[in-house]
Amino acid sequence: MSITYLDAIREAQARALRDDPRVFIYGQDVGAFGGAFKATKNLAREFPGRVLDAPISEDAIVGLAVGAAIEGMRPIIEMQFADFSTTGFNQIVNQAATLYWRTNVPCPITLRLPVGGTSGSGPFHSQCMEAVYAHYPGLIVLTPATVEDAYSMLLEAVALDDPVIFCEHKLLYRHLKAEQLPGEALPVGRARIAREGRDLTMVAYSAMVHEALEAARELSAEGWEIEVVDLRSVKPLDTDTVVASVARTGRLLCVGEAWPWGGVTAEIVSRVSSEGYGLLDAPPQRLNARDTPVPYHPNLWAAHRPTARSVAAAARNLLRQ
Amino acid sequence: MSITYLDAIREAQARALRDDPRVFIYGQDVGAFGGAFKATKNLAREFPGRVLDAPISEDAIVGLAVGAAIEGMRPIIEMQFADFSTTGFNQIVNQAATLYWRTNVPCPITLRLPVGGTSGSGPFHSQCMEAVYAHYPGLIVLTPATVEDAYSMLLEAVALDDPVIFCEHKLLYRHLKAEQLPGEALPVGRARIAREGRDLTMVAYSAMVHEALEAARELSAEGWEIEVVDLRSVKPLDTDTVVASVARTGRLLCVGEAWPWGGVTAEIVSRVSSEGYGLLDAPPQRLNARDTPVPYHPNLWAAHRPTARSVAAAARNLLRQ
Amino acid sequence: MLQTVIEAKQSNAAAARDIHLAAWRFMLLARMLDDKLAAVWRAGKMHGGVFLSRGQEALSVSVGLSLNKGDVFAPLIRDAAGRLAFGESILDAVRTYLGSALGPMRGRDGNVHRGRPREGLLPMISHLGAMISVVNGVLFARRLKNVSGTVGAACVGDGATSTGAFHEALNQAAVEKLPLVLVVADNQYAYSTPTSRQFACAHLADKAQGYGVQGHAVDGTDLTACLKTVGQAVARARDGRGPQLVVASLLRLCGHGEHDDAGYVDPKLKQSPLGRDCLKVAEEKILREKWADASQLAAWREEVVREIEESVAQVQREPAPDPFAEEWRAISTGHLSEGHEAEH
Amino acid sequence: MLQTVIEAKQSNAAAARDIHLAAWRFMLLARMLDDKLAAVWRAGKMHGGVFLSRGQEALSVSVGLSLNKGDVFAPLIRDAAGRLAFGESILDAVRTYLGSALGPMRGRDGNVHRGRPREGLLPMISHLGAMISVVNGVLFARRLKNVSGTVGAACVGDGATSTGAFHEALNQAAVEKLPLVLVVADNQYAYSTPTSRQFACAHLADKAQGYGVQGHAVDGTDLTACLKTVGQAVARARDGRGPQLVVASLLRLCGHGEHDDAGYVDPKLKQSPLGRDCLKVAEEKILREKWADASQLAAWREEVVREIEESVAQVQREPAPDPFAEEWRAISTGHLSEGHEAEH
Ligand SMILES: Cc1ncc(C[n+]2csc(CCOP(=O)(O)OP(=O)(O)O)c2C)c(N)n1
Ligand SMILES: Cc1ncc(C[n+]2csc(CCOP(=O)(O)OP(=O)(O)O)c2C)c(N)n1
Ligand SMILES: [Mg+2]
Ligand SMILES: [Mg+2]
Repeated sequence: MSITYLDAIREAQARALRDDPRVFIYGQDVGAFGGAFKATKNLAREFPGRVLDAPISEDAIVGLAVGAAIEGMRPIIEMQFADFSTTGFNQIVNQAATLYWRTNVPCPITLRLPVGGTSGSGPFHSQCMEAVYAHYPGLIVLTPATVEDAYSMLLEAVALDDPVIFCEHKLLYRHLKAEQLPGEALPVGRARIAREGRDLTMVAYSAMVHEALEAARELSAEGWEIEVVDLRSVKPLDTDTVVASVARTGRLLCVGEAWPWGGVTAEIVSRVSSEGYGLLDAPPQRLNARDTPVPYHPNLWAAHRPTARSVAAAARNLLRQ
Repeated sequence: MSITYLDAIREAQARALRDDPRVFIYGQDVGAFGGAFKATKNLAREFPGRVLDAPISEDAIVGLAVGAAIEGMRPIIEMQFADFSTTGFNQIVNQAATLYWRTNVPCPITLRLPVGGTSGSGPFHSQCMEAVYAHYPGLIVLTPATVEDAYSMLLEAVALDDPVIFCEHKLLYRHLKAEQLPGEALPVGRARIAREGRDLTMVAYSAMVHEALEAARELSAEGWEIEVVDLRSVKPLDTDTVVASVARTGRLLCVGEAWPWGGVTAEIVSRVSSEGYGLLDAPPQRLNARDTPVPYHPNLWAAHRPTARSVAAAARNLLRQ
Repeated sequence: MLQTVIEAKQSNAAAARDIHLAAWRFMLLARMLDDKLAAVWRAGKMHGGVFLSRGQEALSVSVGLSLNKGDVFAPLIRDAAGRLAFGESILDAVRTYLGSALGPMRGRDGNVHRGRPREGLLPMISHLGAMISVVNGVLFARRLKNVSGTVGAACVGDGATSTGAFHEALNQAAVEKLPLVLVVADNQYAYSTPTSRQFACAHLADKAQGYGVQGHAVDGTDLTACLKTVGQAVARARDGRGPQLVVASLLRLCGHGEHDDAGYVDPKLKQSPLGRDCLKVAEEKILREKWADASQLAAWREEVVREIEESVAQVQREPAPDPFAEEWRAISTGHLSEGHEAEH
Repeated sequence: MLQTVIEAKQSNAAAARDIHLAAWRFMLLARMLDDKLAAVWRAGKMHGGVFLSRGQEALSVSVGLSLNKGDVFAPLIRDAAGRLAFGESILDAVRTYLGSALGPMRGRDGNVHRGRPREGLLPMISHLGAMISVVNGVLFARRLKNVSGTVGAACVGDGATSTGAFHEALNQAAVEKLPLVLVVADNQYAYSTPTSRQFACAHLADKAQGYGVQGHAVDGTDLTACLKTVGQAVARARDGRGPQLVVASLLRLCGHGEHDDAGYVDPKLKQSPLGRDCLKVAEEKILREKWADASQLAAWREEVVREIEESVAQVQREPAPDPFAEEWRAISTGHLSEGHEAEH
């Protein structure tokens, strides 16, 4: 058997629905149709009345989830694309994210956001919004990079008592495969050493973990041993694991698919420079997408985001310093 | 005569309306009423038909501005509070910010956002949203800290061919005074050395410049010479001025009123650590608001954001290292 | 037979008296509480704003009184009366305004941004229209849990009808046929903006048909009419007849907040029937119907004043929140909270 | 006198013939272009999606034909016909789909996300409902500039009526009394979601009254009806009678995109009058009225096919965007652009 990242997301939802009567799914076309990406395929049939099509009303969709959470439910909301969460933005950052702090009543909702670029998707079906949500207090932001994490972290997201922004990378949906669903898993909040090395630490998350790993393989042919840290969760950030890695390697390259101003790579570099002062043998580096909307044409798209090639090139530069 | 920060904003708008027939103002209660903060006082009378009340429709308000910009106008939009721009978020980050890149047609709109905390304003009338907007390509984000900058930068914002997020700090509105409106001014994109020093660089923007300056004065009594950099513009960021200052002082403390994850302070520390590697004699430090919504009660509010006292304390710590 | 009719009439009359008196008392309480809070604010003893309900008490109280325990209520800025009638204590109001650590918002949020979600009173966020879909969510959850017979009410102003949130939520409720009662207080202004700059339909109740919901129009200055119309709307929702849109016409008899002198209000409106003070109208009716006499009302007034004075005095002695004792944490999962922020 | 009536009738008849023939040709062009693009997509020569207009050409072309040069048009996904009728070239469409560097979007944006704002054709962003207020903005600006007599049209689907953006923009247009024609293609589905899960009003045109605008309902499968209704709505808007809401009933005769087999479409709907193919209906009318004969139509069809094949062949030879030559800059003010991002 082989299970894709997308299967894992579907299976996690099926299990959540099965194990917990408080769980329901709400989002555009998630019902009989099974979702734009088929992440809820057959769930409406398996769990009648608990997987419901929503109107094209992101604001009201999130608002409804918050109300249901107040009433003790654990809604899973599918945004058709992360990019469309902007029209539900207010309810996410001002309603869901503030409820617990204001009232002491927890807000256990999971917002599934299909993120990231795929070739030909263009400016409005490609965005990575983790940095925007992580900036707001009251939200947990997860960015699984593997089939196993897609499964275990989604289950954990649903079980958590807080609003979780669950960023699923569309490029990984069908492309990434595993033999089986995981039994045990690292908990949310802990980063993972995806590859061990001693010459340089690459910090990445979501689809960029795979570009980093490929770059590391490429560089290993040149004799370099690259350590790759998969953040898994961008809020909270597991700074300890990153700093410990940098302590071993002395070099830091942070890779993100989001835009360059601010974001995860800035936060990581900033924390390592501060908390890991003196550990670095060379300037910390970042590699992000370019500071423009995500382009449509494959040539432009491939040049807009970091790739194994550009990650390897940046790492080579850094290793030379 | 004495001119407040708020007067400066009003005067800049009056001058823009006077000098350029393409300028108009649109926002809730900006007409006869003169705006929630009186930033458009009398303008509807002075410029009939060009200062218009909008319905409570932030999405449509911004959308209208983009359409008018396409048609060659230069709208100034007042959001009643920055916090309410979340319901116009989609039009700002996906419509206004992408227009030029997608079509080569510029989008000269100025979005005035009253930002920042004042005592008793609570979670939804106190937010600082500069980091969120700066993350998006296609937007310019300005954060004036002085009466002079409020005036000159607002005029420049209106003249610029791009969408500008103009963050006006509510605490400065009536509190900050100058003798006269400036003749010449630093251009947008250039930071300002607000106070010279050689022991430590404090980087701040908006209201935090004043907390930093007060902390610097306090520390000068203890013999320390603190340099304070007022960023003025957070996107673009004038990294050169900051790095040059750190080259002189060897120590960096970044102060922001926004939330701790990501944001301006992360971006600054990240850039200085990278571009100014080796210049730092101690770990770079950040001081931000706490990672919760902005509290209502004055006691909590004062403990939520950095203040001269906490800035000075952080600086003392850093000077000791 | 005749006897039964007379008895029914009598008991109807008694019921009418009782509900009017109860309503009037809550309206008065709301009015006096507002006045007191405004006075505290003017004395500089409170930060932030004070938002008054003057002129809107009849409508608001009707919502609060029409709801049962177990129902859900999302009041807005001008619902002091409805809150009290729904069961909110004076202390909750005063504590939230003064930021008492003992209040439901613990000083973290203030003034009208208060509630007890677990008791069905949703604490508004400021963004207009945003609470409606949250009420939908509670009702939706109840349906999923097979809890029936409860109703959700959300109150908004004329200005809030222009928000996308209002539209999405009312449509959502209509599609789901939720027992939502959406009450619009058309008080002629949104802050300073007159309705002519806010909408172009003849009457806001005209919106109902476009959502496929039942619309109700009512004179918001007339307590009797409000009790009847809101009561019917709530009953219909409870009956499973889907969302109800109630639009009341009235005039805000105060500024947007205590800081606003409302100089922009058209004097003609003040002279018009919309400008009647619903509290006075109700009082006159009570006296006319002889449901109570002037001395009784005066006694109640004294009682109300005492209650309020006592509450304010008590809260003023209560501890303010202590930033050092405060748990600065926005998520409930303690071990996932980032503790890297500095102390100020 | 009689002579004038006959002449007028004749010229009316001639005008009817001319407009139907023009419309039919654009509809056919749109249909064939869609088919060609779908074929290119299926051949794997195009990334992203292809969104077809099948079944919506009659409505769409009526919008395009009712507008004049100088008017503003914000088409949505299924407006291939309206775009062509408004003056968009086949090349613009093909270039945008194939990402040609020479197209109006220069490979930066693709497929239906195209336009030329300076020529009144607004390039949609994906977020549904978001273009309506942009049209308002253009019209608002014209009023400020004392330009009169122009109209703006925005097209959306039934699903988009649930967005806050739709509501805010239509209300805004009503308050400002802008010459906006808002055309809703109620094609029974939003992606897979049937209208029963999207709205609860009897007819989407029922929304008009709640905004204080004029509503129009039309059979979207009938070209003659569409031309008439949309034409009237545009004329009314141009006359200064404020926003017009046109709701056409029809059925999407294809998937949401070429990737979608539309298996969820109710067969009963396909059999119903809604399921008629507007292109066939128009063709039958043309033949019935003897405005053209079958051989003429066939000749046009050949012409259309040739035009499309030539355009596609031409664009396939055109340069793709070159990432090294690309100006990676999202703002127009060059010296304020941050150039710190790395090259990939
Ligand atoms: C989305 C949003 N935009 C702007 C505001 C600022 N604001 C607060 S109250 C108000 C006017 C509200 O008018 P209305 O809905 O008629 O209620 P009323 O105050 O008249 O009771 C405005 C514009 C807000 N709270 N939310
Ligand atoms: C705000 C927003 N949410 C979700 C989507 C994803 N989406 C794209 S098209 C579509 C269905 C649109 O249905 P409708 O408006 O009826 O137009 P149709 O496709 O039927 O022509 C959806 C949900 C979107 N584009 N924008
Ligand atoms: Mg009002
Ligand atoms: Mg549709």
